[in-house]
Amino acid sequence: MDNSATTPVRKEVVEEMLPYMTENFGNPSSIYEIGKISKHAIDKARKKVADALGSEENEIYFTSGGTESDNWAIKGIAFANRSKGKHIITSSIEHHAVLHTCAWLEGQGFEVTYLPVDKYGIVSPEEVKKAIRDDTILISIMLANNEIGTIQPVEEIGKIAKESRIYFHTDAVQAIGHVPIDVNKMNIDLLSLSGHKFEGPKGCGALYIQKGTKIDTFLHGGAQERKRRAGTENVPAIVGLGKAIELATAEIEESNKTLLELRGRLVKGLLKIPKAHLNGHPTKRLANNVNITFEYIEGESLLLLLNAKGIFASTGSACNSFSLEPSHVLTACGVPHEIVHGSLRLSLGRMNSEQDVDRVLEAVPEIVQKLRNMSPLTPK
Amino acid sequence: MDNSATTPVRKEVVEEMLPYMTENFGNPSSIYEIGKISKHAIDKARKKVADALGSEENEIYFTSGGTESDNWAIKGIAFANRSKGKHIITSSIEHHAVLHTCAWLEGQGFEVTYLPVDKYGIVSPEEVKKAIRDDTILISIMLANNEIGTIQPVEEIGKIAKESRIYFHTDAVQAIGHVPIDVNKMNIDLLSLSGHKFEGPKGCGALYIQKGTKIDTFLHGGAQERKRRAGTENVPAIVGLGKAIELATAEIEESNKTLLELRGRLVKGLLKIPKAHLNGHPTKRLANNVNITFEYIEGESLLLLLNAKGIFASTGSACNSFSLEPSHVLTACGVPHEIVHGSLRLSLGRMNSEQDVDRVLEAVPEIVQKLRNMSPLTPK
Amino acid sequence: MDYSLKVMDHFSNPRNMGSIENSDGVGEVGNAKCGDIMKIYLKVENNRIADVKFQTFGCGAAIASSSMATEMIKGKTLEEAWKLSNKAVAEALDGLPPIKMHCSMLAEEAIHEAINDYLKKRGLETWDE
Amino acid sequence: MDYSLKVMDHFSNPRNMGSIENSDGVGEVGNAKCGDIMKIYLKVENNRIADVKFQTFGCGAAIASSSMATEMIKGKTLEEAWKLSNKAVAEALDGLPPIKMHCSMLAEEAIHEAINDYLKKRGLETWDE
Ligand SMILES: Cc1ncc(COP(=O)(O)O)c(C=O)c1O
Ligand SMILES: Cc1ncc(COP(=O)(O)O)c(C=O)c1O
Ligand code: FES
Ligand code: FES
Repeated sequence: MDNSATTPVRKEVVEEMLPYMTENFGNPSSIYEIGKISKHAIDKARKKVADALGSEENEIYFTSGGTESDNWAIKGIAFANRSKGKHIITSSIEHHAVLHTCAWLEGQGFEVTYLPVDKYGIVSPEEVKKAIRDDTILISIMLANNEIGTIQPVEEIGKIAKESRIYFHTDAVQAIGHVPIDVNKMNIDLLSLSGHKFEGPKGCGALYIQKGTKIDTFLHGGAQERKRRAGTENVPAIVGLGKAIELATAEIEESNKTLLELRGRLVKGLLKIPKAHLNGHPTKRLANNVNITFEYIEGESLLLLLNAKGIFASTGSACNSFSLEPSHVLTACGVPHEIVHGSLRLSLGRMNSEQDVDRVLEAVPEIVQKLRNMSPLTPK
Repeated sequence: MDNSATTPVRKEVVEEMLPYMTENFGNPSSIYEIGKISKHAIDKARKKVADALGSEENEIYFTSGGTESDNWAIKGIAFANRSKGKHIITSSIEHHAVLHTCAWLEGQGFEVTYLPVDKYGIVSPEEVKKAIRDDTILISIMLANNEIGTIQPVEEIGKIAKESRIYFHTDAVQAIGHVPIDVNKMNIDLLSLSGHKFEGPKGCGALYIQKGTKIDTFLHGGAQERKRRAGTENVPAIVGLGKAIELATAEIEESNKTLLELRGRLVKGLLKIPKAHLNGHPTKRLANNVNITFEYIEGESLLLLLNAKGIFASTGSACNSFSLEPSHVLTACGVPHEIVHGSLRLSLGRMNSEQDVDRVLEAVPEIVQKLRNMSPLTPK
Repeated sequence: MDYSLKVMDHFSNPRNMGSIENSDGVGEVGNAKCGDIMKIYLKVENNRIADVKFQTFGCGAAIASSSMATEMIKGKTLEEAWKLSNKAVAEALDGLPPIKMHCSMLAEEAIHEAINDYLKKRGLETWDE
Repeated sequence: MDYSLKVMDHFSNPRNMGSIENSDGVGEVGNAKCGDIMKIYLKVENNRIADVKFQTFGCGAAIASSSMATEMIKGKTLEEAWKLSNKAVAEALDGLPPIKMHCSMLAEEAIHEAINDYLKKRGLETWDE
């Protein structure tokens, strides 16, 4: 139940990809037949991504993943519009691909405002408005958060950005296949997505760039992607991403219905455990996301014990991160330090059933009890 | 015969990759079993790349391809060493991934010297030495050229860089599997490679960064690749790249022997056509590279007619490029404009046989004759 | 390049390829963009193009444009031939990739040059674009 | 995390887990790096550790270290127990991932605290690191 980290590649997707790994191996920039087959395959995939976002095909650029899309969007806008201004607005609960990029830009002379969020992890459009300066060139607010699943009022923020003629980027990596998207209606100028989050391949993502946007190239080199993103196209992965987004988008409604039921059952069951709290917003959240804190225990040990029972999850505990810092997202939501430690994220996928949920509901209370018995923090 | 553009993924490589697309799909940064399998697979691949370069494992970073590796190496060194200096030395026949990156950096206040080459496309180490300034921070000279196959005196240039305490980067994208590499012996600090040029997967490459090198992160985000290159690891592709470089390196000697014979036959046959000239160096060149100019004709039409006979090649003609500029490599070698137009690159691969060569030798003279009949430049 | 079947046909089997001895007008133009060259030979009878040949050093699109353009002006009056636009040539070829539109310009320009060469040889005033 | 089998064993089946009523010494320390907490309870008889229990709020490595460290000092003299280093605990666990070495420090420090607590209660001078 860790589908927000990565998903397996869907069988239908692998099947579409395979021929492009061996037979149809041409370089799409080549003149000849084999290259043409690759080029058509890429164009088809581009159309599918465009359809999923309500954009035009020539506004879609393939990248190596969500991280590159975020880096490109933010650095590309920053460097291209430096003469206009040096101020960027983002939120304190963005993915590190956004936050670390902004931090690096601060080292290059840019200034960044990291907006706070309320206890549900929601960015207030009012705060966005207030943060705008004369030299603001970019607002980057994610569509849905990867830890607590909170869905931001992106349409409103987009409107504010538009009115102030500031570029608006949204990291939609977690949203694809869960939240219906229309870049025009939502006033989005740039949008990042990543294939492996919706049963597509790893190492492939896309950036939507609205026509007319002033943005620097990020990967310089050959003339691929209409001269804006160099590098020999990863044809099989692009084909796979196209197929995956097509399937994921077509199934949003149906899948959300199932997921919401499973999520409801899961949350209800887990909240029966005493001293358990739901993180994030009760309703404005991804249908597949559950994030719960159990007081007095630490997340890594919880994960390990779940793992032993074949249940995969994730946590915001400091102990489970390379930096030994607790989740910046939960911290930003005002969750106290000790309590962040005991957070558990379960993210449901298409493959999960009611039985899976019940297995979790059986395992977690036992494990929580075991760890609480071990903890010096547990009240007698 | 266009193996320098891209190669099909080798069967053994696809077989190694497949399980990581479906069953072993874990996110290698995860704590749990499935993630561990991915992590071990990546470590194994990293070892294979390190072995192929004579480096240590923790000096290898996986990227999305040769373009990203080149961009990272050059921008990463430039930004991290800006306080030391702003001057970069490269050559005029580098791949666009290097040249366009340098051009962008010029826009950011850096200064770049583009060294000339001799008529064989060779950079003189003397010229490198002369170009060094007090504020030079990076020398980037490719190991082997993608158009004319010329192999540079990288070891000597590396030595000069080392003596002057300047970082030395080499684009080895075309060299892997053809030229034996030892980064220590060759005094290389940074080296770029790309999987799909040696029968590995597209969308995956690597950058070797010598321990202790001061370089900025290029893709900011998660803590992957020891916090230096963010983005969910493209596990199947990394596994495939590892396998492919292992095979390619093991077979260098044998493969070069076969290729040299085929190349000899091809060059000899093609030079029988009147007014045909070999571009690049007669011996200091990749064993798989043939680049020949036929006076009075234009390359795109040559390619199209070859294509109709099932022969795939490439050309330096302006008409076949998106920019309508003729090959910067051939131009830098002093080949006159009209003659650049008539260039033909054939790059041999493991799959090519003597029969393939003979098929080319039968087709080309006829086609050249046909086009010469059509050309107003052909002398009566 | 995404060439239409018609382009490929005219490119592979070019019509009117070659030169005319004792032609009545010759036009040779170079392409500013890519450096390619086209030469058109005219045989004129009664103000009509009785015969036309071309020589081209250029890409597939340039060769196909030469072939198509010569077909299109054969038998036409000089005035009609003058009016042939590169767009009409491209359309007759079922379109050209955007980056290859300039190649069809070669044909239009070479025809204009050839007609003016004919007019000049006759001592007539040349025409303007 | 790449935990050894021994870590996983001690983590899944921790030895000496719990508290001691009327203990002779208690040490509680927090980890500066990650904020985790460990508490050690000692029962001392004739300068020897007759019994020891732990409570830990921390990661797998912290729990396994607590379990292993308490096993290692049980029955030892206070001087011997004082000398137990976090490195020895980690080694006894067949190693810890580098980023997890600090977790074993919790055990060393909690034991020191508990011993000093015992000494203090006895009116003795406490020991220094
Ligand atoms: C010499 C050289 N460098 C860099 C590249 C870029 O590699 P990729 O297209 O895999 O990003 C190529 C291939 O196109 C190349 O030949
Ligand atoms: C919200 C968000 N943004 C960006 C990323 C980065 O995507 P990738 O790892 O595919 O580069 C992720 C996933 O890790 C994510 O969840
Ligand atoms: S106790 Fe926190 S990381 Fe081990
Ligand atoms: S004639 Fe040169 S591009 Fe067509």
